[in-house]
Amino acid sequence: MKLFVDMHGREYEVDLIERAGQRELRVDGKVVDLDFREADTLGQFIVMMDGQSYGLSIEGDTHETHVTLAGHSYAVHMEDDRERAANLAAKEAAGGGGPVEAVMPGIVVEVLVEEGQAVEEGTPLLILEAMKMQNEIKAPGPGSVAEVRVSAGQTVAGGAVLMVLKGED
Amino acid sequence: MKLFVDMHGREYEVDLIERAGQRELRVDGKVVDLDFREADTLGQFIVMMDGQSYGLSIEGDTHETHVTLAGHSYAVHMEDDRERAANLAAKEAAGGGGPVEAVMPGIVVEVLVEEGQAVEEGTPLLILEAMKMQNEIKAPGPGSVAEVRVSAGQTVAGGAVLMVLKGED
Amino acid sequence: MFKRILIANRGEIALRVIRTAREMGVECVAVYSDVDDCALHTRMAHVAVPLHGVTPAESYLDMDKILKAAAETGAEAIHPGYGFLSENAEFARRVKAAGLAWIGPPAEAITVMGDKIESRRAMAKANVPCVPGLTDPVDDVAAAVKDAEGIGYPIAIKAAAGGGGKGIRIVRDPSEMESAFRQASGEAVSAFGDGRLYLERYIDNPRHVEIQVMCDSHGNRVHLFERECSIQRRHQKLVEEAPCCVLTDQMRQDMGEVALRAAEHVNYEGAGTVEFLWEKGEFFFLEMNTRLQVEHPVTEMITGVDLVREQLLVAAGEKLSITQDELKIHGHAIEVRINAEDATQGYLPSVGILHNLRAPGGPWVRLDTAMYRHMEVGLTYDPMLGKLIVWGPDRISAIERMKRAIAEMNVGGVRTSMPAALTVLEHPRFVSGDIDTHFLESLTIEPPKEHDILVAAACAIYRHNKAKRSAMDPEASSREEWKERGRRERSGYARRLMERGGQV
Amino acid sequence: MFKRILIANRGEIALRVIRTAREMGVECVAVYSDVDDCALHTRMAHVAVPLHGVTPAESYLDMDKILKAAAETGAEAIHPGYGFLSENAEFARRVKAAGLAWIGPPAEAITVMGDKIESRRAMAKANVPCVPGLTDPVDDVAAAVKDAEGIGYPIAIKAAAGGGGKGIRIVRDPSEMESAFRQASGEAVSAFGDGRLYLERYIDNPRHVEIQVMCDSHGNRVHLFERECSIQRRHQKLVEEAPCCVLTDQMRQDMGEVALRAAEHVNYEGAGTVEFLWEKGEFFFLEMNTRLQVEHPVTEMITGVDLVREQLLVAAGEKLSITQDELKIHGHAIEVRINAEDATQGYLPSVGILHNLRAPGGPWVRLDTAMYRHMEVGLTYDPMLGKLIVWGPDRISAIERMKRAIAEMNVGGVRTSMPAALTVLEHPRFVSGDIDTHFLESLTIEPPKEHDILVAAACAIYRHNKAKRSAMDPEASSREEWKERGRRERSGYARRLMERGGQV
Repeated sequence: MKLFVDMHGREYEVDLIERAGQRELRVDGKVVDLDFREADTLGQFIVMMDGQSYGLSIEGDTHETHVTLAGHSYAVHMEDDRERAANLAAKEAAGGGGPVEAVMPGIVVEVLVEEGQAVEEGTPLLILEAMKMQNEIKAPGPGSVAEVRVSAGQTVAGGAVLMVLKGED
Repeated sequence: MKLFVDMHGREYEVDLIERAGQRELRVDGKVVDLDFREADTLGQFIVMMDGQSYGLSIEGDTHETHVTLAGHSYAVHMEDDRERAANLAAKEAAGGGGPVEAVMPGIVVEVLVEEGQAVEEGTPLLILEAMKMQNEIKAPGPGSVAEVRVSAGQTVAGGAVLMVLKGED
Repeated sequence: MFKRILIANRGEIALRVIRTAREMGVECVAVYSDVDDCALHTRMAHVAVPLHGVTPAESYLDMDKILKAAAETGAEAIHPGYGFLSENAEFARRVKAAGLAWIGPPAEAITVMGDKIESRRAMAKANVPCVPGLTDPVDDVAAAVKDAEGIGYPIAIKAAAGGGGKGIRIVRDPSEMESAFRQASGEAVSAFGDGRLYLERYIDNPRHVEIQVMCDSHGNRVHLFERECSIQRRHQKLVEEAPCCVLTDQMRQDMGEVALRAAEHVNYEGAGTVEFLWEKGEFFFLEMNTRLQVEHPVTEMITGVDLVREQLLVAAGEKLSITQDELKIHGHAIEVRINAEDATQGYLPSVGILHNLRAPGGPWVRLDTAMYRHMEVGLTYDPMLGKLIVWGPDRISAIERMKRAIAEMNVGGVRTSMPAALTVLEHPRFVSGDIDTHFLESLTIEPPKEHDILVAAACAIYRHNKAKRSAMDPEASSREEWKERGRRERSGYARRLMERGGQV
Repeated sequence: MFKRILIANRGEIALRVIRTAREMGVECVAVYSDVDDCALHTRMAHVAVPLHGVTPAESYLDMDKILKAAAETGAEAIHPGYGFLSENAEFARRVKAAGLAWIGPPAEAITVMGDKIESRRAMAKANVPCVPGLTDPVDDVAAAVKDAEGIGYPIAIKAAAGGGGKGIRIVRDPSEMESAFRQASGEAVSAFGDGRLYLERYIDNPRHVEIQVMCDSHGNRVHLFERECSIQRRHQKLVEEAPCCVLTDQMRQDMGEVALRAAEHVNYEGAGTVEFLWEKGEFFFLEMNTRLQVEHPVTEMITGVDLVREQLLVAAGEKLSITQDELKIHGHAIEVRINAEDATQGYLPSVGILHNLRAPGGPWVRLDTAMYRHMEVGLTYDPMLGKLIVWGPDRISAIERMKRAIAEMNVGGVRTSMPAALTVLEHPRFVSGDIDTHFLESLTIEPPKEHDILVAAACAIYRHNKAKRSAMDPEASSREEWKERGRRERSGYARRLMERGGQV
């Protein structure tokens, strides 16, 4: 199994081969010798590597996992060959634009742009209030507003599509 | 459902009737109004009764449960009508004697009686070592030794039958 | 002493009060909203009264419901915790009018100190040094631009009714005034229902240093030294410590005396905190918080004084159990707030079910939290899930101990602010004590690269094992997923969002 | 200071050492037996080396394996914890011979103090008051009966190689001597491989009061006051506190000086405890424990001194960080041991899987434990799972705090000693300080009747709900039971018993 593992923009390629009960693991081509044990069934693990011992917490599914190691938190995204190809294709299709999603649940305080309006990178698109703090959602790049899907006062969930941008060609 | 509930020799009779989603509960004939909620799926409960709130831990099966409430520990044994009848019959059949069981796992250090020997209440039967401490197992009542099932040096599990006594008639 | 008190709050502070009350033989009445029916404060109180409703307004902010619960359960006093009704003078008045004791300062002190402008006026009278600025609200942008020239840039626009950093905007140039004024006003209206703003000189690199005071009704007043709270973001504190490493004994005594003067001027009773901006040995009155503060444990750890116990004594009309002479600073304490937010993603709020909790332990580690397994973290209430507090004989050993304690801890199911706290504690500037209120905002929170190979490899095995399990027992694994989805769908947060017309 | 040390132990004490070492920037090498491959000390160390094997003899007592692990990992010193090899002079010698530092006293001090008879001789020389008795082992029952007449009844029969109360028998009448002698001798052989016994006058209602000492290699010696450990059963302590409420300052100073004299006489280095029997103001040397003790946290809590840190400093040849003048008693601390035993059933050992852990928290509560969810508690090792420690400004507030902390705690899956501790803390005799070493054995541990109706009703609903669930989803519930059984069968304890030819 070949996996593309991304954590905070740092990308690694992991090869995991299991043969006759023996596991071989390579990260970026280099063999990694790792002892991996489940300490309970709720997310606590113990890993031994290069003669060192580590207690880890791992949560999540087969694509998005979160690892806590010595107080630091790693958001890890994993794709195999097939998933990567599919995701790339989807990204390409969206061009420079694509949906603007609510990064957190909240309430739309004000929509600052109209459909058809041209935007620059950083143009404020709307104000979202969450945890009593107001946050400006800005355009990720230059383009225009293809569609506005929310209006002031509306409650939105994390991940909800707020508007759709059209990228510059 | 009628239940005989025993805790540390204190016995209570509980009637629990569920009718049309309504639960009626009586303990020793008196109605008890109780709000019972599961706080997690691992044994933590919250109970409201007589205007008071209680956090409980409950573990075990439908016959033997352990309750921890405000630091105290309750060993609770439950039987319904049918189970009670069966248990009483079994007890009766054993007479004053019956099996002597290891109350804990350990190693038999020495067997102090022989088959056929008469014993009084309190006669030392054997010495069992557990947690590095030696404990004398004594006869629960007068009678004689019908069968010795273990010998010195043997490891026994909790609940294992060590010997069988014959009660006085 | 009271036989029974009601705690008009939830979460870790409700538990904090219950713990001390239990130790004093005082019974506690908890009140709880629909989402909190299995919360720890509900479970650990002697009596728990449902308030029904979900939002704060329907529950913990509903004075009628709370006073009714107190009457029905025979509570003799009300402890408001922090937040919610703790700084609401009307509530303090209504509690007393109902014949109950209010575990807090007199309503008049709350009123004066709760208004930024009023409090500045009062403090000027009491000869307490204040930040240069106006004592009247400004009417509009034009007036603000004009007044700002007199005060001098940079300027801070603040909500007259504000607190906790809400509604504050900094303006460094007249051209920025219009946009900042509009945002500040909007936030002030939304947060406090009061859009009045005032202007103040903005101190550029201040430390936030505050003094804990305790006063009884017999005229006894003590200060319990300072807390250093400069590690904050958007005026929300993250790491607090006591004592402050740049204060001399003389400065500490001066600030303590000024704080007691401030308290005396408003006839203060109970626990309160006088906050100062500190820069290069000068300090200016910022505001007074007329309640117990989130970060009170660091003061408890260095003085050995249980502040909640003193609050109860004072409210019951008894004398403080401590005098100024008896109070000494013993070692150093640090607190880290555990907020449900993803510090690596710009501190985005994080919601979820806490299914994988691991608490730190060992010497001189204190955990104040109401977290429990299977607890649901939503957006209805404050994102602060708890606080980790350590003590050490000196600052460096306390820092090392906190790093150790954070490394032992895991809050599985949500992301937390702990990686940010750890980044602070590991930073040479923090270790040397060279910090100000901008320090935290200057940091990028990112896990170190050092263990990337390990993490990548472990995740790959984790995925591999999960996939293998599904292949071996597809039914069980789809049942797992179904359960997971069911849990998400049933979860109160999702349900409530749906009810309010949102999408999930 | 060392870069890396090896900890030749497991459980909470291994974790205790790891925590301080981490805070000092010292790396730790853990060693672990087959059953401990997911234990917390294995997870929290920097390096973990498998010893293989299951029994203590195969793992934590195997000197060769441990020294090999130290050599292979480049550890510079070995910390033995308590129990296992901690009081083994041969091991101390072999550690030093291997060029490593021994985090403990010199082998000679261990040898002298480890032998009951030798140590009495040495202490008599050092002018340390001892209990009336013989300094030579008795050969047989007849000799014992004869010698006992000279000493006077009641008589204590003790193992010369003993410790922790093992092999001790009390004889009140010559007629009891034969049976007691046989039992004591058997236990001594089985526990220590050395059946030698000696006789001592038995003090009828003593308190057990011990003094903590710390000595460095530069001739600096301090005592850190006393611990009161009278709450014990079969010489196993259950509740410990500091200070002891019947000691005057003068008596405290006297005992401290005697303890330092004892330490000086054997050229002591590191942490040690001099145990005394105390009755009506008189005190007699009992034994010296040449290691860190289980109950060391209460001393840490009242002095603010990290004893493990001092141990590491001393072993590295540095000076103690504290002087006698700087040491002050600050408040009161209590410790309760969490043993896996059913206190309501005559303290029978209890085994199981810890599936339902709930830890207490809040101000001045410390939990030292290596328990974790899904940990298996068997009979292979010591039944002590951890310790709960609280601090308060005075004894009464510490007692109230401990009762509160115990009420918050749950160790689900095994029975524990906590109900016994709670019964002690609630007892008027304990609260008034009127205790001796027989007090605990005089108590019957039984839950109070007060909440019987509630418990009976809750259990009935619990059973009802469980039955309903099985009826609704018989497959899932039989799967549950199957899993439960599988867990039991797979569990290491069962497996090991089977391998040793036992039944499960």
